Amino acid sequence: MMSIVVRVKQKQIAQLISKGKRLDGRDLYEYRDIKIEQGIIEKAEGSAKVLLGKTEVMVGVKIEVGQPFLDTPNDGVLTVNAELVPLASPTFEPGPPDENSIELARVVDRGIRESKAVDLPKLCIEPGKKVFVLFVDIYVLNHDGNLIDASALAALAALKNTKIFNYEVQDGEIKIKPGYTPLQLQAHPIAITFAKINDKLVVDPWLEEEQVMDARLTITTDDQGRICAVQKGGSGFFTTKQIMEAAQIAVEKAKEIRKKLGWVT
Amino acid sequence: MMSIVVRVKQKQIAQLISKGKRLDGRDLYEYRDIKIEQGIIEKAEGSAKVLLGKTEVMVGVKIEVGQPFLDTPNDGVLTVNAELVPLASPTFEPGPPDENSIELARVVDRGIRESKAVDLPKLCIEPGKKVFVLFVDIYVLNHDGNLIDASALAALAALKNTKIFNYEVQDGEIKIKPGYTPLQLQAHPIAITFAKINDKLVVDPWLEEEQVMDARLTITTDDQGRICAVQKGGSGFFTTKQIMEAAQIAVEKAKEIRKKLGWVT
Amino acid sequence: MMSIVVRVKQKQIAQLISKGKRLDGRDLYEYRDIKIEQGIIEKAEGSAKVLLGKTEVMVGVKIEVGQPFLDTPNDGVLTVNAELVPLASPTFEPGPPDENSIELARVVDRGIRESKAVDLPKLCIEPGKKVFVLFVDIYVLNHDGNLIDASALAALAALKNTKIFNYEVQDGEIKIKPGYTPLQLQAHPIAITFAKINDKLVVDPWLEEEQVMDARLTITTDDQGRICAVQKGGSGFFTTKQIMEAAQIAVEKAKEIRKKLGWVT
Amino acid sequence: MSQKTETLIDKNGLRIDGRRPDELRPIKVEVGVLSNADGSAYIEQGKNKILAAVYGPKELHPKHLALPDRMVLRCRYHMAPFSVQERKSPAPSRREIELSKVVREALEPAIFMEYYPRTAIDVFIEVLQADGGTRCASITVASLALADAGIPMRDLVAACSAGKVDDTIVLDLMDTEDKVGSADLPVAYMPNLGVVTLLQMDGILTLEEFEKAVNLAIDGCKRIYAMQKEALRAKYVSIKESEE
Amino acid sequence: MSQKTETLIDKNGLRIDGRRPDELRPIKVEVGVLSNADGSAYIEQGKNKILAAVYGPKELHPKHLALPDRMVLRCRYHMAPFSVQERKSPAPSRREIELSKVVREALEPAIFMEYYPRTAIDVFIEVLQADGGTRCASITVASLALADAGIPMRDLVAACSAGKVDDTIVLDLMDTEDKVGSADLPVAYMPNLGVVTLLQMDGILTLEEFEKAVNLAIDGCKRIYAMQKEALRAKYVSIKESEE
Amino acid sequence: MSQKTETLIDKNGLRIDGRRPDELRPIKVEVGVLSNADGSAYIEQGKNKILAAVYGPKELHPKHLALPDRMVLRCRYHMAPFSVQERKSPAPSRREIELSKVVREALEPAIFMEYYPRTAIDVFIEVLQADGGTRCASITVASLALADAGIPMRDLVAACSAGKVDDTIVLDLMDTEDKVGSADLPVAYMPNLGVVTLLQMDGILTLEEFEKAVNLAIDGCKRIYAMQKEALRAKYVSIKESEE
Repeated sequence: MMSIVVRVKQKQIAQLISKGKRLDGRDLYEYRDIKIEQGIIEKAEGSAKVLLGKTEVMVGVKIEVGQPFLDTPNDGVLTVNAELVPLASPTFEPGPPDENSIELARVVDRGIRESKAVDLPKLCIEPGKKVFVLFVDIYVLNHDGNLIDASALAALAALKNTKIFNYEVQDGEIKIKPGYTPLQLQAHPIAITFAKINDKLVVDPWLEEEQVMDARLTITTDDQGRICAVQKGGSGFFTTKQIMEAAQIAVEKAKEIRKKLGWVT
Repeated sequence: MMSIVVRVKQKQIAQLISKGKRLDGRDLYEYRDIKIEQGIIEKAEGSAKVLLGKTEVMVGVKIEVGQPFLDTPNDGVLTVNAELVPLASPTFEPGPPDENSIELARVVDRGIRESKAVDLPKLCIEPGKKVFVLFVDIYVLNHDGNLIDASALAALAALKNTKIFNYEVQDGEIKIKPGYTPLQLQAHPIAITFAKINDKLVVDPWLEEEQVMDARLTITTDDQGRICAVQKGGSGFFTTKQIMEAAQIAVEKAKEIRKKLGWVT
Repeated sequence: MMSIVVRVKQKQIAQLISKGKRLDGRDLYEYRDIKIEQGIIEKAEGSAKVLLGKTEVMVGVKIEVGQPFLDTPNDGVLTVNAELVPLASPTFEPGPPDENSIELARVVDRGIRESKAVDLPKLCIEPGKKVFVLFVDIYVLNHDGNLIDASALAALAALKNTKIFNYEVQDGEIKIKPGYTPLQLQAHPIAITFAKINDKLVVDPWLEEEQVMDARLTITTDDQGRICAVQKGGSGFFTTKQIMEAAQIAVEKAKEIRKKLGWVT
Repeated sequence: MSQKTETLIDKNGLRIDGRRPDELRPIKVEVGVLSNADGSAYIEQGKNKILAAVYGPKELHPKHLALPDRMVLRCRYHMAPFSVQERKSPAPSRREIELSKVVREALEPAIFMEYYPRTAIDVFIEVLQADGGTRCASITVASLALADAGIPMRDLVAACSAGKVDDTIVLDLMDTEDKVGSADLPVAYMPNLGVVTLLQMDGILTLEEFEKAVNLAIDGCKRIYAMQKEALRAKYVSIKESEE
Repeated sequence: MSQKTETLIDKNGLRIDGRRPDELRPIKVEVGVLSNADGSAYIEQGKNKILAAVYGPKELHPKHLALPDRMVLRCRYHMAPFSVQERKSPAPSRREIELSKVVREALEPAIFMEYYPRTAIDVFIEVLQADGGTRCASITVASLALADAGIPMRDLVAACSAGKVDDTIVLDLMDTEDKVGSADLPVAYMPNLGVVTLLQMDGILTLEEFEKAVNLAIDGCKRIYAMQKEALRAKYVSIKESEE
Repeated sequence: MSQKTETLIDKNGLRIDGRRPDELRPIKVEVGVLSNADGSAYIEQGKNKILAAVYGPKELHPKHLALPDRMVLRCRYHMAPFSVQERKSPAPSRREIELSKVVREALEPAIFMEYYPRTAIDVFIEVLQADGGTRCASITVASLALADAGIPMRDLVAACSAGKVDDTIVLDLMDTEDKVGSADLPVAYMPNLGVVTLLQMDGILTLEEFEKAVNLAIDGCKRIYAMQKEALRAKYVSIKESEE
């Protein structure tokens, strides 16, 4: 439902955008500041906190030994989970994951999985029996818009920060050896999200823009500029032209971000 | 709660029934048309769809290898589950099974189990360790009354259509061999449901009759005309005379249905 | 929320207490009558029913063979669970355990665990693999106040009544031998609960007192008069002086109860 | 109902607990046993130990569930975790959900539902120990709790099962007979009105055996009905006495 | 999307089920198949078998969820336990919850949501058998069920996936192509308005391949749209005939 | 509390992290750290890292839960899956449910509950990393978030645990001391009023040790109280500065 306040703001935001401007002063294709801190949760195997403007997302990576899936006996297991904890926004409720947190987790998961950022076969300990299970837990701490891009960045930063204890297998038992080995990432999938407002596209929508947008489009690309995940959201639509335009911008923006963060393979 | 419309209809239905007639033109002990299609879900080990008038029920049988129950180490496992999916009726809600779907599944289960229609010891692979687990999933697609009888027929038809892959056990491992073996049924339990309306019994009540009935009585009999399951439902009662009358009619009606369907052992 | 009736009663109870009297005639530090019946559930390995005034609590102990926790491979497992079943009070709702039943179970659990009443290492069958699991199920049948003390007494009485089948381990399999061995308790932790009403402490509050109390304090002590568990409840507070006073009274009262029940180690 | 060939009836025609085929287990009923409930009762039937409590009539939340012309009867049949051989999880099982429904439908015909429109009555049944035939004993005891709560009723509902063990039709099956026997048929009955309010059966019975079992169960119900009335009278008398 | 090196396209350029790269699977659609729903439809696309039903517009409970200026569209995508190779638990999986959301958001742009303020429409989708591309087939069939229910719509929504198998961009992936192929891109489209209402992708595609796949998928949508209209016409004609 | 005979106090009387028995861990508190919440605060105490947010006073749904004469305080203590050694499932554990209750009851005496009848205040606590004593740190930080939200309070609540390790009464137990030590006693305190609002204990303490531990914990609370006030002052000053 749109309140009158929102309608007024929508008009204002739309008018600005039609002039190529935004309420917070950014250009249409400009990201908010990105700040990344890694290794802040010492008890996790990997962790990172991302600030995208005022949007704040923390990701912790925990590693356990478990069983592989039946259809991929030689691969480790990657599990992405997201919690929209209620301190992050008055619109988040305590309780089991809703469709928004599930979509968030699955979109981040697809980017990592399809780009093969994590070398899952390397996480196999004993084929069909024992593998490493990576739990990537996304924890949204403050919601000021564009949770997908912030979460994807935080998940990647946490995985880059992840280390696995050294071990050897003796008679089917895992023996832990001294030291750790960093998890080497094979790709840096970057999600770029567009909001369509008054038939114009902007990147990295913040909360006020999300409240008035017609639809959302996220395009994740890998280091070679190939698309590895796409997700349309919201109750509006896109033209083919808008989609192709967004895809091209996504490739460029992702390259920019990768460069700025020094994430190059 | 009975709305005024329902009260008027109740009066009309009751008056007709006291003259031996029904709103849809049937005799008191007459079933609606039964149409059965088998094998429609190719990915299931067995399947069938039953149309009982406009009531439509689909059943799929899936087979997995699992563990036997502790107290029956030499028997396969039979599991009957029912879902009243919300597309079938405006009165069905999405969510976990409620008392109606649980009762439906348990009544169908009892008919199959007590008549020993499925030879459970034959589904044992390794006593105490590995057995076949049969999942019989009842899926109600359109609710126009008498779900029990339609579901019991659909479950039986799906089981008659079920085939198990050939296998041999080598060193405790199951090795699949080419070909399939049909699941042979040992009995054809047929559920016959009565509605009591204005102190008269009718068989196979349709939706309008169910809305005004006082109570429901289901009697399931096997090929030898023996009773193998009974369930009274609804907030009314029956006299002993009505019960015995129903039991006799149930035996006859079940015989008729078995004959019409060609289901004879 | 306090209704007007409750406010009036609160005033009355408070006035009495300031004169050292209580609505049901007891002294401030006087318990209601304690009646204990043991062994009433023949199918449980141990059982007891406690009447504390009109408060009625039943506890059943069931024993199963299971796995130890990873961090205590040589200890049996003790599990305390409480159900506030809705027949016990108009304020109890059916459904999964709420914060009140969880707090109740955990406070009783802590008393037993910290006093080492049950010798957990003795319940180990095979270190790291098989241990006895004790399920202590608290079942509140009538709620007339002070559920914690009544439940702690009932749990202890049921454990004192518990017997474990004799067994020997042959090739990793448990073989049951004839006869039973009683579970020997090593301590008798007694919970003493105080209500603070109008800045005065009373022990063993009954329902009317609980409805008007400011806060609750439970102090559990062992046979040597040492404190082994404390729990403050309710939305009020205590002074340090009140806490120390309560601790001393708790030690005395527990000694009295242990003596009255003949529970001495 | 499995059909292991154990002998459940000995050469003297007696059952494993020494009863004759048409004999009830020892039954003890008591009314008004809980102080908080509006009505309550307790039953021991063999080793079954069951408590029932009634709360109501009372307001219904959420209100849109209330009925304008009658009350809503709600019923929960629940087993204590320690009531059976293997510990039962506290979450309601499918069996408990079905039994809650059939027990409610067995009690409903006895109640003048139209007396208190827009209200609800809750019947809570707690099986503290189970020994076969708990649904019948639950109906028997819940019916007393309803009467104790002063709910206007057409009649008490008494319930009892009959069944078949070793080719013999027997009354009031205990746990082993229920599990090893070849048929179990629980019946609830209102003796004054002569009508059956619960009827279930699993097992295998010929039409003739079925009729015999129904009649034997009803006979059991009538005997239990006498005990129900006696229990109510006992409470009524004790109240009168304490009033004098 | 794994990348096992199986051959999904043979030397004649045909796919494992004999189709050309730009060929749809056989599709059968039928409208008005359920008697209780306000609107309903059924689709078979390859081995996919999917039913959709629409209930509404109707009142919303609890009322504080109703919107003062538009209706609420609710959507449940659900799979039968027997619809897939390994039995699926009846509880909704994370995948089903995500698909319920994206399917709803694909249908919403087609509906005049402001026509019935304060009401709700329920779309229930049941996948009876799944064979790849169920979300697209679900949108296609749900859109027909909405039309059958008389919900005012801007256009029908048709949906179809394209993807990449063995370096070839192909249309309407079936199960094996979806699992073994290297990209899957489902699209929903309103042909009259020329806009995309669902777009997802997983796999790896260059920008050029992506554009080609989007266009191929839209081409598939247009062909499916023709079948949707034909199915509505068939029902309309049969109603008119039965009225005459 | 197990009683393994490890040495937690060395020959110099220092603890495993080098602290004296009556020494707090390093504590860092910050107020107003989240932009969406009405009030928020962050604490680091040893390796504990905990965020608290307050929303409210606000309307309560469903309305029949509202109180006519006071507000309702709701509190959720929750741990991130990555906050502990073994990954924690996101579903609330029994421990989290109990702690949510005792933390709420520790905060409630500080709040003028009657100021906003019919409303609710939500306190959300997220433990990002746990290192022993999280319930005390949670109360400390939640109390600051309440003050930051402008909720009228009698006093700040400060919390700290004392306990016994190696026969010594020590202040502010960290994880290992909590697990291996022989008693843990968390206390919450309102220094201005001199009253205890949370008191729990598990382990074994004589009466004398108990008194000593209570007093040591209260002493810790007072020192933490000073840091709380300083953190509020820091925020107040920084606001004033930015306003000038």
